Amino acid sequence: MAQMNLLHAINNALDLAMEKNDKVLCFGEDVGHFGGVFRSTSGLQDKYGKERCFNTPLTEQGIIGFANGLAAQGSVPIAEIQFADYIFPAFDQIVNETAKFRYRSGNEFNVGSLVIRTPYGGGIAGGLYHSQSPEAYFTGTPGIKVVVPRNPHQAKGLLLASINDDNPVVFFEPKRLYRASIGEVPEEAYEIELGKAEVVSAGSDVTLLGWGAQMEYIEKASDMAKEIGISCEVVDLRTLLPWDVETIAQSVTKTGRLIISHEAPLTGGFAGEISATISEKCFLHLESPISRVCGLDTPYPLIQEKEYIADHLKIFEAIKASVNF
Amino acid sequence: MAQMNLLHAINNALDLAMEKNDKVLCFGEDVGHFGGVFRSTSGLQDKYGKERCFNTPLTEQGIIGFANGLAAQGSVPIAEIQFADYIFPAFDQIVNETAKFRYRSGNEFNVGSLVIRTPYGGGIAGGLYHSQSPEAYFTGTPGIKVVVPRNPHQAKGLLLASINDDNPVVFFEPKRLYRASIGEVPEEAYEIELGKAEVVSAGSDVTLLGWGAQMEYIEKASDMAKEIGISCEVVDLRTLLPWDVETIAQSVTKTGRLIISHEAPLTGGFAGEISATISEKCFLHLESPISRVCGLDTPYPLIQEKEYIADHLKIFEAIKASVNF
Amino acid sequence: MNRPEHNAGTSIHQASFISGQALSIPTLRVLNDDGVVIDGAQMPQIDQALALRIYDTMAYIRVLDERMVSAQRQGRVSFYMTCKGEEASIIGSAAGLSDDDMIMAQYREHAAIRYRGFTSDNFMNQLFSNGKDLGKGRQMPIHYGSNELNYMTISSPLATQIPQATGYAYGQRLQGRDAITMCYFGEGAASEGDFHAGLNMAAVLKAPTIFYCRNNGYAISTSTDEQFAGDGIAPRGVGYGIETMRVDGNDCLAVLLAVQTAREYVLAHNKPVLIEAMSYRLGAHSTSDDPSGYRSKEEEELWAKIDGVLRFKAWMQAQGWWTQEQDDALYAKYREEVLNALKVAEKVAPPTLNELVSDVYSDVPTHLQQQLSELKQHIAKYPAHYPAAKESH
Amino acid sequence: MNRPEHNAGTSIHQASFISGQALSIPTLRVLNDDGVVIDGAQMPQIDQALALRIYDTMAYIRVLDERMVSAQRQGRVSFYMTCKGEEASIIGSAAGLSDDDMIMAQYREHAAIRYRGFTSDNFMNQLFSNGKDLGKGRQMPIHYGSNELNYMTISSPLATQIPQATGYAYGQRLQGRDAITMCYFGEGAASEGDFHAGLNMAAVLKAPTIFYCRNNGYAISTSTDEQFAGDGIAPRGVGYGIETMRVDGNDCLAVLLAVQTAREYVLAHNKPVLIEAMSYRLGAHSTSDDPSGYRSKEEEELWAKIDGVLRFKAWMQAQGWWTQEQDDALYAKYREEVLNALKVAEKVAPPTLNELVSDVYSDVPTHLQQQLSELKQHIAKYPAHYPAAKESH
Ligand SMILES: Cc1ncc(C[n+]2csc(CCOP(=O)(O)OP(=O)(O)O)c2C)c(N)n1
Ligand SMILES: Cc1ncc(C[n+]2csc(CCOP(=O)(O)OP(=O)(O)O)c2C)c(N)n1
Ligand SMILES: [Mg+2]
Ligand SMILES: [Mg+2]
Repeated sequence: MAQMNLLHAINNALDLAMEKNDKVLCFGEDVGHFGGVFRSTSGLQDKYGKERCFNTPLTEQGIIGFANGLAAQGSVPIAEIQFADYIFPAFDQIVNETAKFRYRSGNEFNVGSLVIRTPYGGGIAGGLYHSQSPEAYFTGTPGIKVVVPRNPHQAKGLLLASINDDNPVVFFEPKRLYRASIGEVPEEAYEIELGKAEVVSAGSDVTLLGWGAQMEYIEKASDMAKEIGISCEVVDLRTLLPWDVETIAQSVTKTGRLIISHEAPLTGGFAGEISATISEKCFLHLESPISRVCGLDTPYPLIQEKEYIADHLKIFEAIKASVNF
Repeated sequence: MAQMNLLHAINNALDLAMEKNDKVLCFGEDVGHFGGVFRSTSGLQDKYGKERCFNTPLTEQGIIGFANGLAAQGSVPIAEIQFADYIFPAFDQIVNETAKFRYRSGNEFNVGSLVIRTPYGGGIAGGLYHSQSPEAYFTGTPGIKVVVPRNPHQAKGLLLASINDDNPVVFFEPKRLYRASIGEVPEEAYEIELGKAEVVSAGSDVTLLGWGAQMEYIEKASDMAKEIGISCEVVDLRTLLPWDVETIAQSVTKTGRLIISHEAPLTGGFAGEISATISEKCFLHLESPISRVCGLDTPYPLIQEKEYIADHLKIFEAIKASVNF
Repeated sequence: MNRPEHNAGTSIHQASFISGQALSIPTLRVLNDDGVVIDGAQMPQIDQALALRIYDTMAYIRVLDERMVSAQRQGRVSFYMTCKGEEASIIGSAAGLSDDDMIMAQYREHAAIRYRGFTSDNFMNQLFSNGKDLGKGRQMPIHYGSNELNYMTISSPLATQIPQATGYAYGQRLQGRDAITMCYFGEGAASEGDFHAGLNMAAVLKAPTIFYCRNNGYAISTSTDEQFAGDGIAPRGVGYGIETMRVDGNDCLAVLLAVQTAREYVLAHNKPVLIEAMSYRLGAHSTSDDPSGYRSKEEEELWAKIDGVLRFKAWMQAQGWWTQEQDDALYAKYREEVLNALKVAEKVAPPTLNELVSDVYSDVPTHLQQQLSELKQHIAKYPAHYPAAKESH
Repeated sequence: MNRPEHNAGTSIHQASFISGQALSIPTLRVLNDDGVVIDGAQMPQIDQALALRIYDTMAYIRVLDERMVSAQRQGRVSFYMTCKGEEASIIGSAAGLSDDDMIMAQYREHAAIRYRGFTSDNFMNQLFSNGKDLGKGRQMPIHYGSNELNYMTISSPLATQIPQATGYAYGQRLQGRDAITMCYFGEGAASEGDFHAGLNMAAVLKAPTIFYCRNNGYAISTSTDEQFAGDGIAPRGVGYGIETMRVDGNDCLAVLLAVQTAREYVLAHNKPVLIEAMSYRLGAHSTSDDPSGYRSKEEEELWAKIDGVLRFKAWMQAQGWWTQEQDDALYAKYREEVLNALKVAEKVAPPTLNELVSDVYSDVPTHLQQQLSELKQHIAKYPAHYPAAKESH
């Protein structure tokens, strides 16, 4: 075990993957010598050479197109998009190509080895172009997996599982936690199974569900609720596509209440999908409406970020409302 | 009044808009002399000249970037994307630029005059790249409006309203109905208000909600239900963003049941958002779980299209299940 | 003067433009319009066997295209696209490759997969989306692909294969393969952002790729003067620092020579090459299109006269490698073969319903298993309505 | 021979490449490295008043950049970017325009909006995201914009403004405006697909745009040799059939001459021009960056020696238009002005909470009104936690 922050954990996972398999390549804007603007690929070019860890020209559609080709060829590309806000020029390559490569060819070809890493989310005074949480643009796309870790231990295990998984994965990294989240992480390689939610702490009155950086607020709200005698079951979804309906349905069947919280705007966010599905599955068990505590339906603001964020206080209020419905 | 099919109605709306305001421009791939691959801009170049109705080079990101610039400048661009399946190269220009133009500049600049027209949907043996219904990729994007008409009369009125609206609109045209849907359409200009759902036929047992080409299946299922004594309230959402929560909530409050049907895959589709919202608003009125009758969570198939489609029989079965819950 | 490097170079002191037409790139030709080798022209590496394989493919594709256009008119297939007019360009270029090279094409290059050995059954199974289609009946007709033949399955969204080809080639180089990637695309597709990304990345990252642009005058109804204002696509190669050639796409020998030369260069230097082949789409864009709305018969006839198949055949005959009798026999043989394959393929059962949810992921995840089983239950209630119900018994 | 047009042109009969380095585009220079006019060099249209306006802007921006980098280090603003090293390029080019021309910039061109009259208060209000910011405090520092000054609000996603500039200019032309669009971007941004789309469309659709590429050697840590393999960005213009110029970006007179010449051409011919200005980002990419990790002090010093502000100042002094005393006074004046404005702006109240939901649409739709009112109720419960609660009384 070692103390690592989330960046170290990512860097460590990449290092282990590159060490083990020389078909693993890391690339993207400023990823090479510089080690990425957040330094998550730091040291990898020195260790594995310029051919395996390198800067690309500044073109996200090119980066993912290139990565798709590499994956189809049999390499194991790990492509970085510098900010999730800048993933959209690559949207066609992801949604029309990555996601449909295997299906359209009848499995003559696939890009299952591909991983796309990208830092997402707010809380860093980044305004509307350095704060977005675009996961719901991807969760409506059959053929890819979508993964979001909440801390260093999860990040390493989920990233290694994503690299080894035989399906393309979009891996969102909570950049607010890159240095802020620190924890014990095994030094050797290990995997955390994709497609499984984790019950972070058991409870009986209400289920709180989220992913990524949002888990911090959720846990804080759960603590506040505990103080006033409300027992929350906290669940981290971890893999958003395909997602673990069963674990969530089980939890809600037990608690009778569900609150989902994400950073992205409410309308069209992934909480809607979860709410709709769980309503269907748990209709007779629900004691209050499933509630969503999310960003407002606006672009991500700058100066009013504190007000905008779906923070612990908003979640706490939703918990009380749900229990007192 | 005149008999028009959906294509004629679109063409007629464009004609009237170009006649009235010489700042209105129509462009896109093959839109000029040829009149578009579906012929919706037929005759417009002859009438208004090559500067106002023209072919662009083959680049969707360019078309929408160009259109954003024109709109910011004060022109009224109506950009065509040849198939909705090919809108993704323009995704960054739409999601990061069109949608955020006014907000980010504090209204120093805006692209409110922009309309993006694009044929969407299946039922034409088009396979995974000529059949997609990508509306839910847009409904999670504050700053744009999303509109889908179901027939010629609606198409003309909604398109003219979209052109005159001071916000950018993504206008999805149900290509399966281009020639198949025929109806009486006023010859003069008229508008149908954006943001309002329409109760197509009143009923008491269950609310059926959809948009675009899917309304045909919904109405057919409603007829089948009537024959076995179930009274359906059929509602066409028409504008998906921002959407008319009130009308739907009112209807569901009355009927106690809601079935939403769309062509796009279930997971991450817009039905999830509607279900989540209506569950919250109508929790105590719901007599059965809100059900979603949608495409399967796969790319759009070719040879198994009939099986894949959320057709009237599947909706009919859902109606029975809902009423008999 | 110790001027920093990227501010060095020659200076001028009067404002003047480099003209947008500054680079005019000549066209490589070996055969004249009548199929006679031009005096002093360099010959590609070609012997009788190779020439016969090329010509055989030409004849086959002509037959296939003709036959399938009729089949479409008869309503037997939903859609078709021919490569009429571009056979010499496509087959000549495919013949310049090694079978290990990956081909990533746009859609109008079925002559190249045929050259590699795609059979009539392979073609027909795809065109009829039946249960034997390698692509499992999931894409519209003409979206061929074969792992065995190193021919990447066609994808409808234009130009996406261009940066992918760069990536594929980069992987080949890193793994020390003695193979390159051949990337075909139209002059229309070259307007997409993916073109720019793919070529620039290939130049910078040293990917052994041949970018082969089929400039056939049109993108559906859009003519080249509405597509670009420069001297075609070739000068863009220079913009990326890529070695570039333009070739008469209706001159099969010139095309073969260009690609052989390019392949050698690409392998030796681990650098990309751009080739622009000047040709003409003699047929409609697809069976959904009618070109009489946007171009003249005269223009079509002008191009028909310098057709690449005719010129190559004339050369073959002049070599004494081919006779009209052989020609007639070959066409007759292929007409029969294609028609027979068509009749067989029409009757092959479609893919099973299970294929509706397979290959979305490497395994079928729980939610798709569930959706499939619900679908099967639903179909069982309304068997008359769903084709799949008929197939299953 | 009656060969169809796009298969015409000169022929060759031996396979040979057009080299990727075939076009080497010279650099326009008027001033030598010491700021002396090169013998026989063409002069831009410039009089003392214009020269003073240019130099005034240079001095202002140097002061602003210096001051704000310190302010960022002190934690007074969250982020900043300088244009150090590129002042001559940016101001010289802005000075070649008319005030009616639209400027669509990337982010490092605040000297251009200053040249147009952006005040210290305007700058500071944006940098401090306060209630007087024209952009209503919604974007990170340095994302300036002003409708009145025809300066399009900066957008972080790179290169998106390039096809937008084409559209803007097309609209100007159709409406018969005597104005063009100036589009700035970095050599890094020129790798984006939007660059390709924007330039090609401008050439085909005849949009009166000047595309001005600031080639400053780096895109964050990525040097130009990892960005492209050709001779910079200029040869790409030729690929699109666009008239092209390369200019020494550290030579303000050459830049001014290039843009004046280009503007005249663009307006007269309704066609775009591409200009590549060779310069160097003397500072860090932004206050979040430390360039010592990816480049040498020596390289920086080489460029500092041929700094465009020094050269322009030397020329002004030689003209007898400027003295060191005036210089000292000007810098002192601006230091005071900027510092005062900073202190004022720091204390201006932030935008009201209502601005959180305005400008998403032209009106605030029902659902956003509701979200806002719920938010206000929530904030009322926890006033200590939310800055907006403090502002409201
Ligand atoms: C991204 C995208 N946009 C639009 C289309 C529709 N489309 C199919 S083929 C075509 C024209 C392609 O022209 P070109 O690249 O010159 O190839 P050619 O048909 O001439 O061989 C268009 C616009 C598409 N398939 N993909
Ligand atoms: C689409 C997109 N991708 C990535 C970024 C992150 N980013 C901001 S500036 C920059 C480098 C730009 O370099 P260049 O265009 O040369 O401009 P310079 O900073 O040198 O002025 C990058 C990668 C972005 N803002 N937008
Ligand atoms: Mg073409
Ligand atoms: Mg730069």
